[in-house]
Amino acid sequence: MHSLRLPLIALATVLALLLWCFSLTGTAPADLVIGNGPDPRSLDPAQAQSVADARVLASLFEGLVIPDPLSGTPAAAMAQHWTESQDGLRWSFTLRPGLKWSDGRAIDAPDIAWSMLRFLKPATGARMADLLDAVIGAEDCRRGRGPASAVAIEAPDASTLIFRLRERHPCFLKLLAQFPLYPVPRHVYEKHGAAWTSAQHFVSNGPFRLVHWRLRDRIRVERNPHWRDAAQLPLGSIDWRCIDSPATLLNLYVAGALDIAMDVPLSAIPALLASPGSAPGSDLRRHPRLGTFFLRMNVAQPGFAHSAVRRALSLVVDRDLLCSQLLRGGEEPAWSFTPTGMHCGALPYSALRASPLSLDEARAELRIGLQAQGMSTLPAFELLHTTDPLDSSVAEWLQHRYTILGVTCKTVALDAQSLRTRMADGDYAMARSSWMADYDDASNYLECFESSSGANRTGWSHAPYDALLREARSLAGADAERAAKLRAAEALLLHEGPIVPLFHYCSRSLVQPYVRGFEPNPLEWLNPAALRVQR
Amino acid sequence: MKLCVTLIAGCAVLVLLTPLLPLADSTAVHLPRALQTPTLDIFIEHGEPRPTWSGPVAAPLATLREALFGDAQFAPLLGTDALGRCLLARIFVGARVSLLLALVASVASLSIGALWGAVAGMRGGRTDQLLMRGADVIGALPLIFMVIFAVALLRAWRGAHTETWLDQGAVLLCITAAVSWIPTARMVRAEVMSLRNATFVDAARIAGCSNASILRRHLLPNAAPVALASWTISVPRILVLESFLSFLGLGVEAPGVSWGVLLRQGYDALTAVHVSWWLILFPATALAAVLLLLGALGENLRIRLLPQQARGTP
Amino acid sequence: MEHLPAVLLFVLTPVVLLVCARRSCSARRGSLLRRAAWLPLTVLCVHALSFALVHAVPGGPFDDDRPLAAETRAALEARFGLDRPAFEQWLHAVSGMARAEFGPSLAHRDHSVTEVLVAGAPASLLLGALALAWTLALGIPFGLWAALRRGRSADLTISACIALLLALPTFVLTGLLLIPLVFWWKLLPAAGLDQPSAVLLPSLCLGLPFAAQVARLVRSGVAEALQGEWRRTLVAAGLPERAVAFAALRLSLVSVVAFLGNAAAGVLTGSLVVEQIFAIPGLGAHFVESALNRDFTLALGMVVLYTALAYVLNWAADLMLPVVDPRVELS
Amino acid sequence: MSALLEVRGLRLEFNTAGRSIEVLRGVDLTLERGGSLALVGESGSGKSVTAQSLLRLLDEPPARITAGSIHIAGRCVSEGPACVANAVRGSVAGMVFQDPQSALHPCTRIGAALAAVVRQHRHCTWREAEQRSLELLMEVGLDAPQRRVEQWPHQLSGGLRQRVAIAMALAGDPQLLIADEPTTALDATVQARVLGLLSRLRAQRGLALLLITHDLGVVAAAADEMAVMYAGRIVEQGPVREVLAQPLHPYSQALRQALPRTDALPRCAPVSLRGLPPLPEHLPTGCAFHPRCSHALPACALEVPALVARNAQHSVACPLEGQGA
Repeated sequence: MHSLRLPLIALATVLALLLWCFSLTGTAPADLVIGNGPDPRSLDPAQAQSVADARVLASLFEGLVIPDPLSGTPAAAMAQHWTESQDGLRWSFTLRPGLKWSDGRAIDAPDIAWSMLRFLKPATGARMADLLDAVIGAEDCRRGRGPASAVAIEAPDASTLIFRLRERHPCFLKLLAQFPLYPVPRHVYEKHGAAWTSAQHFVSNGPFRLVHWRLRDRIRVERNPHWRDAAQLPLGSIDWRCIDSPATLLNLYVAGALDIAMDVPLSAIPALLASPGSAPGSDLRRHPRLGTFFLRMNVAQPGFAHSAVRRALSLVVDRDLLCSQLLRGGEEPAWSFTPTGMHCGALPYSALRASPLSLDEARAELRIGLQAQGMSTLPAFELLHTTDPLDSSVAEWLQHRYTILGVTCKTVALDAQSLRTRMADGDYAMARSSWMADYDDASNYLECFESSSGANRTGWSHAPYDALLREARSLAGADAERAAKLRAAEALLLHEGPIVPLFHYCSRSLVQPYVRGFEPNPLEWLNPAALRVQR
Repeated sequence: MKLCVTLIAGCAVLVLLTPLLPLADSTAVHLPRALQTPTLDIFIEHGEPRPTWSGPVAAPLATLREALFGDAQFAPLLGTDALGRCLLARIFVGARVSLLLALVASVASLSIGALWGAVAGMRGGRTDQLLMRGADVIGALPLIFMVIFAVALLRAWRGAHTETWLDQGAVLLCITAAVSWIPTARMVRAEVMSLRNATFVDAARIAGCSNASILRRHLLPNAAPVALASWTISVPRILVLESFLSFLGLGVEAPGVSWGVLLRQGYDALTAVHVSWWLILFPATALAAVLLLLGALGENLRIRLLPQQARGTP
Repeated sequence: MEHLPAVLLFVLTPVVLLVCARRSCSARRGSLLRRAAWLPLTVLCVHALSFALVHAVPGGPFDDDRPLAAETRAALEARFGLDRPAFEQWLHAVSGMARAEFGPSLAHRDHSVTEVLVAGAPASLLLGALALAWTLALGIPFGLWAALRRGRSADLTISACIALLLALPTFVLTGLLLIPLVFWWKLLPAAGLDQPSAVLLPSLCLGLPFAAQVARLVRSGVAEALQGEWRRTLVAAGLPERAVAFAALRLSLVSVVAFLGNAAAGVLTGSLVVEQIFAIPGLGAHFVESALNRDFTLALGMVVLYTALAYVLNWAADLMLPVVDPRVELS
Repeated sequence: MSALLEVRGLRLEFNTAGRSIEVLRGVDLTLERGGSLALVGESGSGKSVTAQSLLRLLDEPPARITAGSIHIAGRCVSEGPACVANAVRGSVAGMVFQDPQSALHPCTRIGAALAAVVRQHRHCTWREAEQRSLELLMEVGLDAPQRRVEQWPHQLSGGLRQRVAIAMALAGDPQLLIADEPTTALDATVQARVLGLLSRLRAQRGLALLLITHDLGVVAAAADEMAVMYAGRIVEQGPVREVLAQPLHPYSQALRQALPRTDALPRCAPVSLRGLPPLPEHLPTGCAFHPRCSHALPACALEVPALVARNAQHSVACPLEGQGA
């Protein structure tokens, strides 16, 4: 019988292994399951990256203020109230009494100040460290040129936080609502260092606290009993499902595994719209987003130096056709760079719309531009895009459109990293790009194409444009005048600029009818504390 | 066997003569009819854009097509994809890419493998040890992962250097050829070794033939069947590798079309609310049919060319 | 001192094992030791090669839509040790590997590579083990059935299915099964790993091509085994058909076990695709992603893990051979 | 009470590639309980086919019994599907084959192989079956059976393997042992020992033995009666002593002469039979032996001679009935 011993041991091992694996398949469902997006890059607010990351963070943390999706102006969160000095250079926040971390420890103002300084330090490697540049000493600190003690963020007592700005900022409050500025628990950070984000150490101050995070599967959060409003919180737990593919989100939603799907594949939209009366078609919620899909043109490339050529390439593209026929997901044709629904300070900002060119006009513009450069035809160029299916389809569609203008372009699919590298190196002629608003202000958009901006990457430098933006900044507080300047700058950008805005994104989500408190909004912001289930 | 050869030849002819067929333009985006289900209603359509063909063979054929069919063309019999492009036309165009790539890459891998194996087998001794140990090490690597890295690397490199000869086809070709020559090398080496020690080679050597003439007169003709048999096996393998890479988004890239790309796009379009089964079924059928035929052909050839081996190995 | 475990593992252990292998009198133990010695060497080779490949790829892990300030980038690079010379980085990585530490993942910054691997392993293992279970559970009975009914309709049907399945790559087969079973008849969940039934289809898709291969091996193996003289002895001794068939199966298992090593490696590769299609939280998807995201550390960890796994599985299959067939001596 | 083995007019053909070839053309055999019969003939004469057809071991198709009957211990084996023979296989009749090299399953330990057969025939536990296997191995003369049961077939020598094969054939306690050239593949000393074992088993168990061989020496050593087969028919049957001393059929005479004789004068060399045995698909008409027969009459080419009893035990199928000798 001993010939059987080895196989038996092997069999037993395999069985044990299988049991262990199976034990991982069944997890009790949370009160609400939200199909989100890919895994967050990090739960450290300074490291998080995407809108999807921000949603998860919003359930775990809260800032001094939180964005109110409906009004567009931030609402009180950790801060009970705040005052702005007459000249707009000194902001003083008073914290709510009795704020606590999720481990029960009290939060005081020095904690928050420390957290802001940590965010600024180069060693943290915060992606959006320039958010606080308006604060005195912040830029020097994040560039490693000045000490953290020189940054003008002060906590004179346990419940007061004071920011002093070097210049007036048009939307400082909106900045403070950004997720990278969520407070980080100093006591945990100092104990565990970079490992503070692991599930067993994780401490936060938001409505929910982290239970576990299984990569590529889910992040489970449950009600934080120490949160200021914990008693009023309708949900006991939320599962953030980490799923990259919108098609999978839809399939899971249809199968009833998700209560909210935060994205819907474009290809399914027509089918969903075709059945508006019944699920899942009736669950589709669409809302314009503050995000623009556009093409960058490299002005250093042969033929692209003259604005007439760029104008022709931009304004001949029929965005209406693109949106109505190719995308069909509710995207809005982009005749301006800033999306509609944008604000300028507290005022709504309505961008100037460029007017499309007819084919003949476009040909004429092209000819003028080329003649000015001593060329007869535009050399064939490459249109770089990512391997994302939507990107590829848009690129293929554009390639087809440009042949009508007599321009040859070759589409080249690259992975996102390569595309970024080539754009950063200026090694491209035309490339797909997108910009998502960090906060709801037109300046957040238009400042991308200032000569000095790192987001420019087109080689386009236009003194009048820079001047207009500078003037707009100096007008902080006077929203109407500022909006006028911004509108003028935008008109310049559309006429001279190196971009082809194609469409403004649209958020698409599927929400089960029994889910309440889901308010579609331009920032794709989700207030987890407001969500509830009413069956 | 005869049936198999006929069918493969038929496929090849069909693929070669694609420009002659009244197919729709495989790149023509026609959004209003996106994701149209397969139809049997209309066979001929007029007034659609016609595909453009370039190249020494394709262009005259396309002209001939103009003369034969004018602007008549097949309706999207197999349905359309998410951009309203005719799947039938795309399968044909994809076949050209997939099959050509598999063919060229397999010839390349055959030459590498045959050379490697022949040198190892002829020289014997330390050279043989070195070469075959090298092949073993390469064979021990998790090749598919190396391939993924290499493709990402080469693509990034290509991304960084605009004007190079290294287009996506060349990248795929190099990679697939580079990872698929090892079995060929092993088979050729074994054959050459057994031949080298065969009596008739000894006889030739005693008769005073030079090494070169032995190689030319005796070894090559006798090793050729082995090489040919291994080649027929490597074609479908490379075809699968190509479609696998394209499927992962690492092979042929849109707007390029290969069967792997078509399948990838099929999966991308497939959702619970709109089950576009044809986008997966038809490319899959095409791929499976060709693989089946090539597999059967390979098996037949192996039995014919290497009767002594055919029984032993499964 | 930092490099001591690495030296121990990658230099001393193979040398000692190889010397022992040379000295050992039993051929079996010798080959066992030699195999064991080659494992760290293979892993080291693969690691070096992948390290070179990964670092040759332009674009770093910190490129972003929003360009980072130079100081921030420098700080991040210092944090992840990317500012050091490549050779030093490699040495560091190797000595980390010897302690089963691959450092923090660059794309999943809250997790170390080891954590990522451990988190993904259960799902992948479950999938792989089930796929192998399907492979054997379908391949052996059908192969046996076909062999016993050789030339009759059952055999022809099974042989046709085998040929078809062998021609279908995993990702093609998955689509063909997914559409009817999940989308039309809604029998099985489309994605995830929430209920046990969710692993059925992915593992089936993964296992079927290998099951076909096994069925083919069993079919020809049993048919060949039944030609053996021993069969008459058993029949004449009055053993029933069933016992004879099992005895024949026993003989054909040699080739099946020899194939299982390959199959296990194939399952690892195939899970890449299946996990992607079914959104299974396994390891497979990290592979392509880490290469594309320039997540150097995770990519290296994956390569090392997969190499070692493939090696060990192949080795295990070889070790199983003498158990199945006593005539086989390890060589 | 009927004989243990009774074969009457057995005809058997092979159907391959659309052609049918008749290899047994009316075989008659009788073996009493405890008796021993040797079936003798050249290769291709149909002895092995006869032996295998007794237990229906031939693959059907291509083999097919077209006429005649086989009764073993009163049970009809020839009618119906091959599995009807299951009733007698092992339990009534055991069989040993020529090549001990391949006669044992290579991947089963000796003990397990024997125990499986034991368990097939008596309802007992594995432990009892193992115990019985040890006894059987002892009975066939294996030393240290405790060690042997753990061994694999490839670890045993040819003679030992043949003994194991005999033990397997005996595991069901049969009354009849069919031994198909049991000693051909063994060297001379081992051959003698195996034959001794067979005789001993016959004596101890009261076994009947059907011995198939081409070796008249083996016949003389191990059998009481013999039947001479030629081209699918029995041409002569009788007590070994009588047939060997006074063969009646010209074929038997030729076989007898082909045997080297130890008692003969040195110059009386063995005379080999001229010609080759006929192929079953090209059988001559009439007596199949007539083209090779030195005494053939014209009538021999026309008519198939019937087996005629010469005396109570001895019968022959030749019109000359030994007169030609």
